Amino acid sequence: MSMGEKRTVYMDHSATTYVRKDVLDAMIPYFTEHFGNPSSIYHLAGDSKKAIDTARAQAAKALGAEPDEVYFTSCGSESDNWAIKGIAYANGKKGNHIITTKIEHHAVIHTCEYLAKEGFEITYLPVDKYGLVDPTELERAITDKTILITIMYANNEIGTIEPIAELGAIARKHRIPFHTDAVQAIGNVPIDVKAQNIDLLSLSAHKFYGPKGVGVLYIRKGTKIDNLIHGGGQERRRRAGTENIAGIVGLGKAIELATADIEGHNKRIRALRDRLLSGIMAKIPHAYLNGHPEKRLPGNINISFEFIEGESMLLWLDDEGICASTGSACTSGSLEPSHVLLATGLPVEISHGSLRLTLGDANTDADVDFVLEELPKVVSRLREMSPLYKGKKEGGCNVQ
Amino acid sequence: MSMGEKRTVYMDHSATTYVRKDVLDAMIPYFTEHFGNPSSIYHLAGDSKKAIDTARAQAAKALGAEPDEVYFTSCGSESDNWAIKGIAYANGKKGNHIITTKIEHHAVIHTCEYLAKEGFEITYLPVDKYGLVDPTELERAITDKTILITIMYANNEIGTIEPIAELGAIARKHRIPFHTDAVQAIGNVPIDVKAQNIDLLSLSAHKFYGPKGVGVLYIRKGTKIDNLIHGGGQERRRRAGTENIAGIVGLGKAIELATADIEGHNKRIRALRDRLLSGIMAKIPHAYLNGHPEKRLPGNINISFEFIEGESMLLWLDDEGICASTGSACTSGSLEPSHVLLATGLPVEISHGSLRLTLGDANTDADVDFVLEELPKVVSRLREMSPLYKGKKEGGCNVQ
Amino acid sequence: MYSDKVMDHFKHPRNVGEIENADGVGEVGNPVCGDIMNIYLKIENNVITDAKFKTFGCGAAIASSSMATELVRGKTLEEAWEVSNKAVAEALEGLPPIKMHCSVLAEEGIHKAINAYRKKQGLPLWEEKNPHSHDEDGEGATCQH
Amino acid sequence: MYSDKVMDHFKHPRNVGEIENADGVGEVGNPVCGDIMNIYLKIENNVITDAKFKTFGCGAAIASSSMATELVRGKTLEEAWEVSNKAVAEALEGLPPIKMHCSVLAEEGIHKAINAYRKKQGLPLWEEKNPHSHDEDGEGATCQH
Ligand SMILES: Cc1ncc(COP(=O)(O)O)c(C=O)c1O
Ligand SMILES: Cc1ncc(COP(=O)(O)O)c(C=O)c1O
Repeated sequence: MSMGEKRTVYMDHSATTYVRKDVLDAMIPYFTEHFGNPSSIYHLAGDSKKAIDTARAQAAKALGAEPDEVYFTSCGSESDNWAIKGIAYANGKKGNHIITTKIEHHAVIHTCEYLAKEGFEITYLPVDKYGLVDPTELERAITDKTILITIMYANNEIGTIEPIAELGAIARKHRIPFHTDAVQAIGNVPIDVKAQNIDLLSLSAHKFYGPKGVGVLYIRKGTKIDNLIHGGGQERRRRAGTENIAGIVGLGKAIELATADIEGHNKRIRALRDRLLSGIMAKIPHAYLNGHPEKRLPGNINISFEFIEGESMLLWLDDEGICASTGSACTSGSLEPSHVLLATGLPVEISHGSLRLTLGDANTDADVDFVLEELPKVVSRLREMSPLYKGKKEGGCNVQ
Repeated sequence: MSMGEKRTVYMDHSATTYVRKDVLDAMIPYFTEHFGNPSSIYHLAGDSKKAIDTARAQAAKALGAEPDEVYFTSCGSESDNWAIKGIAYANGKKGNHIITTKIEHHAVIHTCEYLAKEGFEITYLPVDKYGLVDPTELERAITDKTILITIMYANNEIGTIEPIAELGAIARKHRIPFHTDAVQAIGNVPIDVKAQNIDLLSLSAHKFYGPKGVGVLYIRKGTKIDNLIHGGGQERRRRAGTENIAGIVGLGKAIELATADIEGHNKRIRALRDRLLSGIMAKIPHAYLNGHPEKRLPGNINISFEFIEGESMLLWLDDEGICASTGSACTSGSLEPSHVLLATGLPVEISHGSLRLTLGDANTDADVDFVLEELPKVVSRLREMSPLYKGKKEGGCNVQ
Repeated sequence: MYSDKVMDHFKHPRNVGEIENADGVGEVGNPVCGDIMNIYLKIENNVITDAKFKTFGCGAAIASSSMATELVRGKTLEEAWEVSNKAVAEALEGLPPIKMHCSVLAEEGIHKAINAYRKKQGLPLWEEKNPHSHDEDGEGATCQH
Repeated sequence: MYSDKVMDHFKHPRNVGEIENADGVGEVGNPVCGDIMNIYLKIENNVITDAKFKTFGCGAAIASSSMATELVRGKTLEEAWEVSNKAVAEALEGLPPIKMHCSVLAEEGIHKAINAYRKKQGLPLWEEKNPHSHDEDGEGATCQH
């Protein structure tokens, strides 16, 4: 994607996407024209209600759900919090055990940690070196106190896609509600909440060319769950707050477009991604792919480059107009580098040198060429000034 | 305001407002162009970060707060929930008593009711016939277990403005955190959280010509509060979720415009409102003003018409293109009519016949004339078919 | 929220008014609930020759009164007794679930008016269902005090 | 997030490299923390005549190394010892709070290199502050294991 004078190559679609033009066009009338509060009874409000119904049907269709199982929220994080706390508080009498994994997004992990302080027991399932959860480990972890299993559909850092249908079947067998954070999966993986035994599912519009500030929690009919945001009767009395109509319309349109032709879309993105990945591997030594070689999101590349640190890579790439991200702690201000990379067994020092490139709809062959041109220069420039690299070459301070 | 062929007179600004054109214009670039995730380090993200900083400063200025005391949320309801549950859960060891009023918005009342089920004690302060809270009642209600006082700034139904500075001073004296739901107050009342001893304040952009789906919780520095939405490090680690940049930009712009000239704005709205109100009172007998005659929001009219029911009034008004609301239970599907009207001592049967007209920026003298023309016709049409009205005229089944 | 038929009967209610010296009057509802219906019947040779109403209530209450009076006109008392709330709602092309109680109220009003007539005639009363118990769907919200 | 000065020293780092037969070498940091600095000094007549570095780390770490080597060049050892992390950060026109530890690392690297030289010369060592204890502001995040 080109912006203004300088070339911008945006390869951070897992962080967020721009809003597609047709999605924005669909939203615009709901700011100024059809702005009525859907809780009102006049005609002006009828337009808002209809628009929300349409979006709800669009979201339901994308998930294989019923429209009245779709609840609009303000983001993926809210959906995750609602699912986890809502189930925990509503079922606290049955048990206090929650099963999740070591590689969840912070919206799940920090919510679980909060509940742990309140007396809930959390099991964090390990993953293998590719980031995959083992279904037999899940089954082993279940106790008669288990009230929730929450496992992400696809990982936001390394792109690994979990065996959700299998995990869901185990949850169903034990009659434990099964939540999946599908924020990264929408548009990339065909989802069917019924076939896959998913009881709750989180998604967020800004990951698939919809607007920021709107998400969905799918809740299977009959699931016992407390509200997170109490108040007015919106969302069938389950999520208070005047509806973000424009945002909801945007989500509906975006999810419809994103799921209209998943295979076709993936084929295109995967081709670009694979060319970029093999180009990088061919041009840059001491580079390791993180995540699973096949079971991964079509646009995701996550590579660790030895001897250098991620933030400095990003700064150089940004200087060339390339937007990317890293699992290095140095960008985040936290001490620990990516908990996901560590969970796959990657040594801390190598995880500092990780780079995530996530491709999206606007990326082109020219973008791939450009990154293949610039990235090797950046890596070798940084390695040239790295004392570790020298160590490596002379067989000295070898990190491994 | 005119829309299409048919005249539309929107007098339900307390329900929600349209987005001002200059606000929407400010938002647009953040959907498609400056869409970067502010948590990223590349330049594209810098634009987002700067935009959020600007909006935060705008909101802070409007409240007399510091920018780092402003936290963006998804709506007024979330802000209320966060304030109340966040304080309750963080201070549960100190005490379990919360003081609120009988006339709060459901976002406050239902949250308190939820906490009551979890073992918190809630005192609902009564109000006088105008809807005013008595500060001495507040002081009397305080115990050594009181951990939160939450009293709305201005009521959404009857428009009554509470003596917030006085109430805040009492809370301060007893060192109890003081939260106010100011969702209806922004742009209508000058707010200064410091002078008014407010520790937490909720607001929502769609009540002052900003977008739906974005709000603020002001939290005074040093206030002990739990998070409501856990996850990523956004909002200084207090509210997770990728920032709704366009929405936040809209909120900032809208609050700046709404608070630029509160007195001038109020003067204009109040003049329209007063003419409408006195016209209605002159033309329609058996009509009673709800709320306080002076201490009320400049655009608010809330009147009860005896012998008729609110929903049928709204339907007729809608037929004429007039958008209004009512406190009748018949619109809401709940059995109880407005808890606010009942708290002011209005008999149930009369509260069914209440009509709320809330004027806003786009209303004109012609709108007022039009409502003064149509409303009396609607009321007398419905009275003609009301068995209570006949009763009244013949001295029979007199509702009072 | 309402069907066109409901809106038509709301905006152009049939049979509004009272019947002087009505043969049967049914008064149902409660101002606290937000709806009261008075049904007036003119009855000749066991046939309802005129029906009128006065209603305090929401759009659905007014439309239900209008439709119910339309439905019973020209019917024998036996036929009119069988006009159920469902029949009223169906004739209105449906009512929102929370408004079903309005059709129940209309049915009750008719029943009350017929029994008032039978009482006056010294005829045995027909058995009315319990007020507000018609709610077989579990859908109709009823005002309970 | 970074000042122009930081970006300048990051993109055009001064004094990258090693000094063969350096008179003093300071190696600080830890790969697990995500930053390692090696500082090389050439010292003649108690004056630092050349300073170079090699750094593994973030933008601030590289810029701090660059600036620190710039600042000590031409200084006597006593003067160079007084070049604090704050001086490095100020010369860079500020560092984000979470990046202050990078300037601390640079100060430590210089100190270690000077003491390495003094040791070689048989001179008494100067007292180094505890590694990573320079954090007077409470601002600099340090990598603790
Ligand atoms: C006083 C008051 N509080 C809270 C709210 C809830 O705001 P929102 O709909 O933005 O969640 C509203 C508006 O509906 C309100 O009027
Ligand atoms: C896997 C996953 N879960 C949850 C979230 C949170 O979504 P949001 O930022 O919309 O709250 C994200 C994205 O940031 C994510 O990638």
